Amino acid sequence: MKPIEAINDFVVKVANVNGSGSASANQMFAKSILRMGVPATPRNIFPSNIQGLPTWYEIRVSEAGYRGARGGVDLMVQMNPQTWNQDVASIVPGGYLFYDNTRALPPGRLRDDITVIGVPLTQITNATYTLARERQLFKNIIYVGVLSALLDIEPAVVEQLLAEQFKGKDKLIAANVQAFQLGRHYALDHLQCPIGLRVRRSDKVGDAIFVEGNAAVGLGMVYGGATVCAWYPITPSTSVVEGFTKWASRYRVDAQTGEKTFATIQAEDELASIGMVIGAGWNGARAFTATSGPGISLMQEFIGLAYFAEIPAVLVDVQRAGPSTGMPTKTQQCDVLLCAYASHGDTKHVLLLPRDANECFEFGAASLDLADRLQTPIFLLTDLDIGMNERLVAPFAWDDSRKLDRGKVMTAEELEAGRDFGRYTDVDGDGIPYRTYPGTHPTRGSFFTRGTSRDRRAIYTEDGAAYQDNMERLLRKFETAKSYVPAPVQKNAATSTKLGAIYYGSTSDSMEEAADLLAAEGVEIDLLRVRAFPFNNTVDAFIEQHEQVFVVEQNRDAQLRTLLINEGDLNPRQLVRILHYDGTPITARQIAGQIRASLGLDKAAQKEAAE
Amino acid sequence: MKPIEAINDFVVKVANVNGSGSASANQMFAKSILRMGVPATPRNIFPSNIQGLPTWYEIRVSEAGYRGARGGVDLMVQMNPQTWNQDVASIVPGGYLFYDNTRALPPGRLRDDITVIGVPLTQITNATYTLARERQLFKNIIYVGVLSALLDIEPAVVEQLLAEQFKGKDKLIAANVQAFQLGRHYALDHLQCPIGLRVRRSDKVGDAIFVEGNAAVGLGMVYGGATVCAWYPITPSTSVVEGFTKWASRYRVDAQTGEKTFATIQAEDELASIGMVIGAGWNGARAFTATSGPGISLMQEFIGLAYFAEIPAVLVDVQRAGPSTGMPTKTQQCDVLLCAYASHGDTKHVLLLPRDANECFEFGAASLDLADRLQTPIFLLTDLDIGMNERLVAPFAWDDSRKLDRGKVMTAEELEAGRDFGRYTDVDGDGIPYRTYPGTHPTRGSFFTRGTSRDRRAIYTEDGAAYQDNMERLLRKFETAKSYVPAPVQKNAATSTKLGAIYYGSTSDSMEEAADLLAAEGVEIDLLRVRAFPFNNTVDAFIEQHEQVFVVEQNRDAQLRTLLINEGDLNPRQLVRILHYDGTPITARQIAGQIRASLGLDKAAQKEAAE
Amino acid sequence: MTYLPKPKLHHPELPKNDLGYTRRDYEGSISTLCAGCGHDSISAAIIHACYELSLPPHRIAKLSGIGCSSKTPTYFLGASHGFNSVHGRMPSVLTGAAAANRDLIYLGVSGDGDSASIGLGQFAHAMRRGVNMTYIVENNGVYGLTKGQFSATADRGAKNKKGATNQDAPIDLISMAMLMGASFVGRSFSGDKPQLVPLLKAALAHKGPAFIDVISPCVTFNNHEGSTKSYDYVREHNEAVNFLDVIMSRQEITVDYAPGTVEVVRQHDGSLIKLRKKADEYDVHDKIAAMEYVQKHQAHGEIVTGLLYVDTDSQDMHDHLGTCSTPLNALEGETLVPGSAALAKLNASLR
Amino acid sequence: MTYLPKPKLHHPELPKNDLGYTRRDYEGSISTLCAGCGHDSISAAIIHACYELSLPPHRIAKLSGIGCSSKTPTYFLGASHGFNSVHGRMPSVLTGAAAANRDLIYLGVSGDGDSASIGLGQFAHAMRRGVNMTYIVENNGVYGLTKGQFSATADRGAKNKKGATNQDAPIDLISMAMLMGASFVGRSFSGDKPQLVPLLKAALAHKGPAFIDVISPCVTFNNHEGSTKSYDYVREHNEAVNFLDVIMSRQEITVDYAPGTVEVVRQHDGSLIKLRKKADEYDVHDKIAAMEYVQKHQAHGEIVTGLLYVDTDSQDMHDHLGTCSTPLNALEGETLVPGSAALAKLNASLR
Ligand SMILES: Cc1ncc(C[n+]2csc(CCOP(=O)(O)OP(=O)(O)O)c2C)c(N)n1
Ligand SMILES: Cc1ncc(C[n+]2csc(CCOP(=O)(O)OP(=O)(O)O)c2C)c(N)n1
Ligand code: SF4
Ligand code: SF4
Ligand SMILES: [Mg+2]
Ligand SMILES: [Mg+2]
Repeated sequence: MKPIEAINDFVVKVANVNGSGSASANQMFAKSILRMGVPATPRNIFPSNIQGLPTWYEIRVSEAGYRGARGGVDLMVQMNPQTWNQDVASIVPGGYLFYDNTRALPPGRLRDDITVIGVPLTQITNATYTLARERQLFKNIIYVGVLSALLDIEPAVVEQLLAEQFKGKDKLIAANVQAFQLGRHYALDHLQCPIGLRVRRSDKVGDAIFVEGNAAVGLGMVYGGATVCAWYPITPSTSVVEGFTKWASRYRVDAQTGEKTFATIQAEDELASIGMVIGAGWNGARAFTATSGPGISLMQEFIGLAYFAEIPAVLVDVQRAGPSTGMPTKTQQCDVLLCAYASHGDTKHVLLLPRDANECFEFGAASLDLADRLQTPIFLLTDLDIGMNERLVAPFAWDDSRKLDRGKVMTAEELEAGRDFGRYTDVDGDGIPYRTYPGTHPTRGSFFTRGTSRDRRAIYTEDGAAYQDNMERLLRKFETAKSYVPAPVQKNAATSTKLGAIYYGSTSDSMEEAADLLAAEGVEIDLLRVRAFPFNNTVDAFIEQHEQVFVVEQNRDAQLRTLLINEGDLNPRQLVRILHYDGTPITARQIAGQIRASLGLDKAAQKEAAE
Repeated sequence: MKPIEAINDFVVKVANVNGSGSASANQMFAKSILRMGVPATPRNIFPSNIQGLPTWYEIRVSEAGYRGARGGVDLMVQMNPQTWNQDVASIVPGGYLFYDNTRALPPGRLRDDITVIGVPLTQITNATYTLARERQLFKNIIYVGVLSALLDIEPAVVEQLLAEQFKGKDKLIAANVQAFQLGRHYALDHLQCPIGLRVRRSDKVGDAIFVEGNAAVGLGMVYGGATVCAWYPITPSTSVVEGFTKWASRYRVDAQTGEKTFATIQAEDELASIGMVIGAGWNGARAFTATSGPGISLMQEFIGLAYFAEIPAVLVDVQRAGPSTGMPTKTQQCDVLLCAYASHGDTKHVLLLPRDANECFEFGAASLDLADRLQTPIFLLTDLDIGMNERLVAPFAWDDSRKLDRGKVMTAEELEAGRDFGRYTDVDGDGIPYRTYPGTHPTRGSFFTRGTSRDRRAIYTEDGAAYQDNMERLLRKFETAKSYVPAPVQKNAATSTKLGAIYYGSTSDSMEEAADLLAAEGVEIDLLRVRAFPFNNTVDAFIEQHEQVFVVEQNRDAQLRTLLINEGDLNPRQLVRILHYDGTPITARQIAGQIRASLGLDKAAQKEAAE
Repeated sequence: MTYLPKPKLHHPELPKNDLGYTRRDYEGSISTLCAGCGHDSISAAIIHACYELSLPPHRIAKLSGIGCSSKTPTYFLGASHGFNSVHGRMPSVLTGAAAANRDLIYLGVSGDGDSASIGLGQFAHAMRRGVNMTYIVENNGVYGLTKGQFSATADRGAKNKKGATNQDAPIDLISMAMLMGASFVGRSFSGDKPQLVPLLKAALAHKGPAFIDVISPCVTFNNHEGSTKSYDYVREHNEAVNFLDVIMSRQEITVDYAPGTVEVVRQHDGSLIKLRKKADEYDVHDKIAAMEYVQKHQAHGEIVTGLLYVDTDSQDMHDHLGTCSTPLNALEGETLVPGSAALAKLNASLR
Repeated sequence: MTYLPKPKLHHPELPKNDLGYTRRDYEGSISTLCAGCGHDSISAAIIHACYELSLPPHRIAKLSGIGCSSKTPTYFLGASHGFNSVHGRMPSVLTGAAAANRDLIYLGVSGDGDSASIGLGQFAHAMRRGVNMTYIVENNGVYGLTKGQFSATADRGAKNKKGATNQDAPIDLISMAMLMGASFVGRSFSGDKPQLVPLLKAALAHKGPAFIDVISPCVTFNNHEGSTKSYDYVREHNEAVNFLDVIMSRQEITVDYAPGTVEVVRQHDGSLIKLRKKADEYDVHDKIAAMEYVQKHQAHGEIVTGLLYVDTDSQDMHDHLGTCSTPLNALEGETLVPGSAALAKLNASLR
């Protein structure tokens, strides 16, 4: 088997032990590729555990800019004996295995269709360092040194990264550079460098930034003017709040007094965190919470209250694999239906569906405007794949002329001037009534907020007609929402086609790559990326224009497809389910395989689709 | 306007004040009609309040046996000045108003197209009784006396009912009979009796029983072998548990020792009550809870656990008008979607949809078998209209040869004999695995239950293939459920037709009456009453056989229709929404009106439909 | 409930408080509770207290859960914004509201079912967090609105109307509040206006979480023999610890109380509470002793009332959070949005 | 965590208990917690206690919530059924399980986040209800599994790894358990096996809700300066109230303890607990005094450990409910279903 030769287009995967300090070494490795101008997309694969279990870091290097998971490993960096067998098996034929050969491996466990590169990492480390902690940390830097030699990464780039990371701590910089060079020189001296896989300086990164989706959501909330964040820790959403608090602490603390213009409150559970958000929203602050599936389940009753009493609230749901506790560290798009129709009784909610960290920032800020404008809960649905992985995305942008949209709020001046106020009166015909903040005016504009039915002036009533009038207005408001939420993005195929695909969120990268794959085979597909629910009317039009539309998503029950059919009264037979839900991110190959299979194009593809 | 003349076919409505003791008088009035062999269907209309607000008791007398609400009032018994205007307005032209004329009414408030019957009730009462409590209670019996004269109800029947009610308390019997006769004689002496509306002895009641749906559910749970009931009070479900506890206290307490074979535990909230049910189900007891919408919302996280960990549990949801606290004392069918897909992640749940108290009993008992058989949560979805109103239904029946179906439970003997046990292994191909009760065998059959993913032998794993394998088996199990749940009931029109109607639960009476109304106009409709979700395959067949199928339900968003389309991949355009959701029970006239409107048959109908 | 609404006209001779408001300006819409319900007396006491403190009604936010008790905010302070949220979760809603605007006065109204059963966790955590509020539980030992089931404060051995006996250990909300960190804790009885009104005034003037447990008999489901929350039972077992009154600091005149038995407590805003101790050794600043006192008397079937514990140095949630003095809901985009220049720098750091 | 599984073979010379089981028979699968985690020590103590009490492993049901602590039931008693439920809701699941089968021994395992934050209400209500169980909180003051946020038991002023300071009042679960009606309340430290094992044995033998708070340092997120739950801090501030041991009544031999300072407590099942009082006036039967003692020491920064309160006369939930002696889950249709004759009568009454 001939070893693979590839420049700027391969997959490296590092197998580590959780809690061994490999995370920052791996991040630096990925960043060194980016600094050479070559797009690289890392993914953390980690267990629901703190220390001692297997964890992986996978980097897809792709000059073409594909960011979706690819499948298969070209170079396996095997640092964890626990997972030896499965790791070795995952290498594609012709690939490479780099492992620590300090201790001899049991015989007969190596494949002969791969190139095996042994480095006595432990031995090198232990010969140089004596403190246990130093040994653990520097071993990681040493293998980065080896990798730089194997893959032809410029050492100056890595050294610069180290200098940035330990800025101000010169001793640490020197020590790390030393460890890096130790590994690098061992490789240059003892191994054939570089191997067939190489990083070559390019200019494909441009002004892109490298950032996690969760951090971007947190930043979006800062820019969107959130002042109250109430939350309860849950994987994979915790870093949304950490991000918010970090950026807010940077930008929103008075340098003199130390006073903060934000409050992050760790609640006792998710019922309390959404309750706080609703209380703050009712009282005129912009507030949000971040959680994952179990939290959304616990918030159901409160979500219904916010819908019916019309209180702005933003809920970030970083989805993970359900049902129940499921696989807390694996990714899925499985809360779509629950969020869209959350709570008992007739309800419909607005969902925002960002594709990456850039949209996480944008939609994060927008969600607060939408919540105030529509006076209703807004769900920002991301997932673990977007949220907890650093990804190369377009830089964040902000228009300084942009104003916070506080929606329809009647002021003390307006009330004083005698403007009529009826809390649930649809004065503008768009279903959105006016509200007042508590404490606005001594004698006018006060009202009682409740989850029970009431009339247009917020007076309690059990009258059926008043109830129905209100429920119909809420439908009208949902219709209005269509014109406020981010519109879908359409990308037509090169030639006219009767095939379409609808997709959203973290599926986007792989879907778009799959379209390229299929186009190369002559299968042209028009693409429509939906970015919000309720759907813009163009979605129905898109579907009507195509004979067959693939709806691609990462859950078992085709949840977005259900929404499409139900809200658009569409014929389900026109909408083909393309699903993947085993907790790993969907790949372009899987999508293309399932589409081929559905079109009857490829027998082999059917096997792949079932993978 | 000629006064209405009608025998055994009219609507009487009594307007009272909440907490004034009218409930039992009204019930006796309704029962007296039944005892004359004439079907009568009462409905309580009550506020979310304990004392002092308006309440109504409406009785539809219908020799034809129609049990749905009719709309309009033929005889208004006005006992509450608070609601005078709206009550007078609700009388149909030619109808009757009976009121307490002790105090003069303001002039100009009476209609001239109705017959007004004044009786100085307060004066009569106060002249006879001096204690405040006596005055309050007997006034109610006195108006029943008046009604008996006005409607030609046999006095012996009422006296017999009084004798039964106060059995053993002879003094009370005499006092009540006296009050009854006081009213009756006043009417006979001073008024023209009977009026145009009359009750005439008939034989249409047969062996039917008169009972509330909630009590019937409670009884069903006793017969189904429930041993643990954990609950939290909420209107309109509270009487389910009261019923269970009452019947269990009658049938399940050892006469000698006083020991109980059941436990009713009032939990601190709904999260705890479903938790207890799940704990008990896990431990091999048959357990249920009863709640309403807000409780279902709070139970979401736990429902997902029971689905994924496969633990039997029964949840009775007596639906009320949502969203949020909504209208707690009004009826709707608005939790269908939330229950069917409850909890985050991909889930599907079994729903049972009884039409009346008889099925409440039957499905109640069946739900416990199904939960054990399918090892999953079972939702028994009733509503306030079924649950909190006494209704004439077929008598309860029980086959003594019937055994409790405990499902697939591996015993100590089987384990001892070496039978292989893998908690999540699909040995029979129906998706249903075997389970063991905790404590079964010293060394075999123990396993760890969790909401996280695991393999077929219940060992924790984050492996995607094992996860997917399990999720697919759950789908298989849901498919299996179709053959266990109650099948739909089809009733074809007299002649072949391209029109069909699908309906369920408390809508059934009105739908079937509407079909009669329409048939009389030449519009023939085939009827399919669904009784469970997942739907039997005959449902899809029924829809395919018809060009247009009306889906009739009492919610805003056509929730059952969503389930039909989503699960059957049906064309939505074939399924026409017939909805009613203002909190009052749907009427035959409303359904017929909407169907006519949808068929373009009747301009006037469109107005009625929009009512 | 009174069916006929009271005339809306203000009597010209009604006395006015410092703000020029009459008592009527602190009323709400007509109560729909049962005639004689203890909760209505509490509403009256709240009206009284707010009037006497000259609080601007619209600067009070009144929040509640679900229950008969939780309905009462509709029946007082009609010019205030009110929020009847969901069952047992008022504390979190109030916490969020308080975070959003530190300048309003927060009044949380709850029932024993609402706070001791479904809401126990939220109740406890709001106390821990130091939310600046007055939290009142209208405690009748039953679920009034759902017709008379036992709540978690019902005493063991209490019988309900249907004759069932409560078997679970009762929750003493007073001890619980102290344990959780409330900085003002008192108890009273709905029928004891002379005690309740000053207690409410002191609580409203207190900075930090002020908790008041008000025994409030349910005339419909719990005012019968065997109930330890009935009027008669409470009257017999009520042992008032102290009397108190609030003097807003701007008045600076203390009421003429019998001397010798009076202790003066200085509140955060400088206002003073004067206490008349029942027992000489009672010290309202000693939490551990207070808990012991309450529980010892409880063990003897006695309900201790009065101001039981106060910490005049307590910090509130905003102190803990370090939030700015401007209410968060009043901050504008200029203050809140870092702008494009900051973003450009930030982008640069992410490359 | 230890990566290599221990050999499954039983050493032939391992000592056996009365049932013929060795210690290995009480073990579970290999722990995946961090090396040195206090929770693993607690698992070892549970194994030890169950072995010494000669409990049949399969007659124990072990239930937990979510968290590092809640994962531990996988690591002991492999022959028992276990249930890792949802976060904070183990108490209700255990209550239902206990209702279904009164004959098993129930062990509830939880963390401080699980029981004091999200689960506070369920924790409290399970105690009130008198559920017959041993409820252990593995208390580290942090959320281990979600990486080090403060839990509700973290002390005010504690600093976490990132340098943030906890501002909320801490929840003392011991006082809370006593207040809520637990009939056996103790506290220990994960590293103190001589104290913990007997305490566990006594709790397992106790009828009614037995609660044990075990301070259990999180080596990863909370064993650093400033944390009041770290090993060092606890060792310094640990004031053991008493020592105790359980003697199952069928043994009837008391261990040879130093006399004079020993108090013997008779448990429901006749088993005896011997107590060595630290302070002469300490009375394990006086709940109010116990609470005061715990809180007073706490106010001085001392953590009182040992058996702190026990009520040997307590009734459990089944006594309250009046359920039959046969476990409910063992009743057959013949017992449970009233049959058609009864139904015919009932129908007749409904006409
Ligand atoms: C989630 C939820 N569960 C149950 C209910 C039904 N419910 C309404 S009020 C109430 C109890 C109220 O008791 P309490 O707080 O003591 O108030 P009271 O009526 O006694 O003043 C209950 C159980 C509800 N509204 N919401
Ligand atoms: C509903 C829900 N919210 C949040 C989480 C995330 N979560 C898992 S464990 C945990 C905290 C555990 O803390 P603790 O009980 O103290 O256990 P420890 O890990 O410290 O032993 C949290 C918040 C969850 N699993 N479920
Ligand atoms: S039921 Fe009880 S608590 Fe409710 S309003 Fe009536 S008296 Fe008050
Ligand atoms: S994170 Fe802390 S609590 Fe969790 S296993 Fe590690 S040491 Fe134990
Ligand atoms: Mg109450
Ligand atoms: Mg912890």
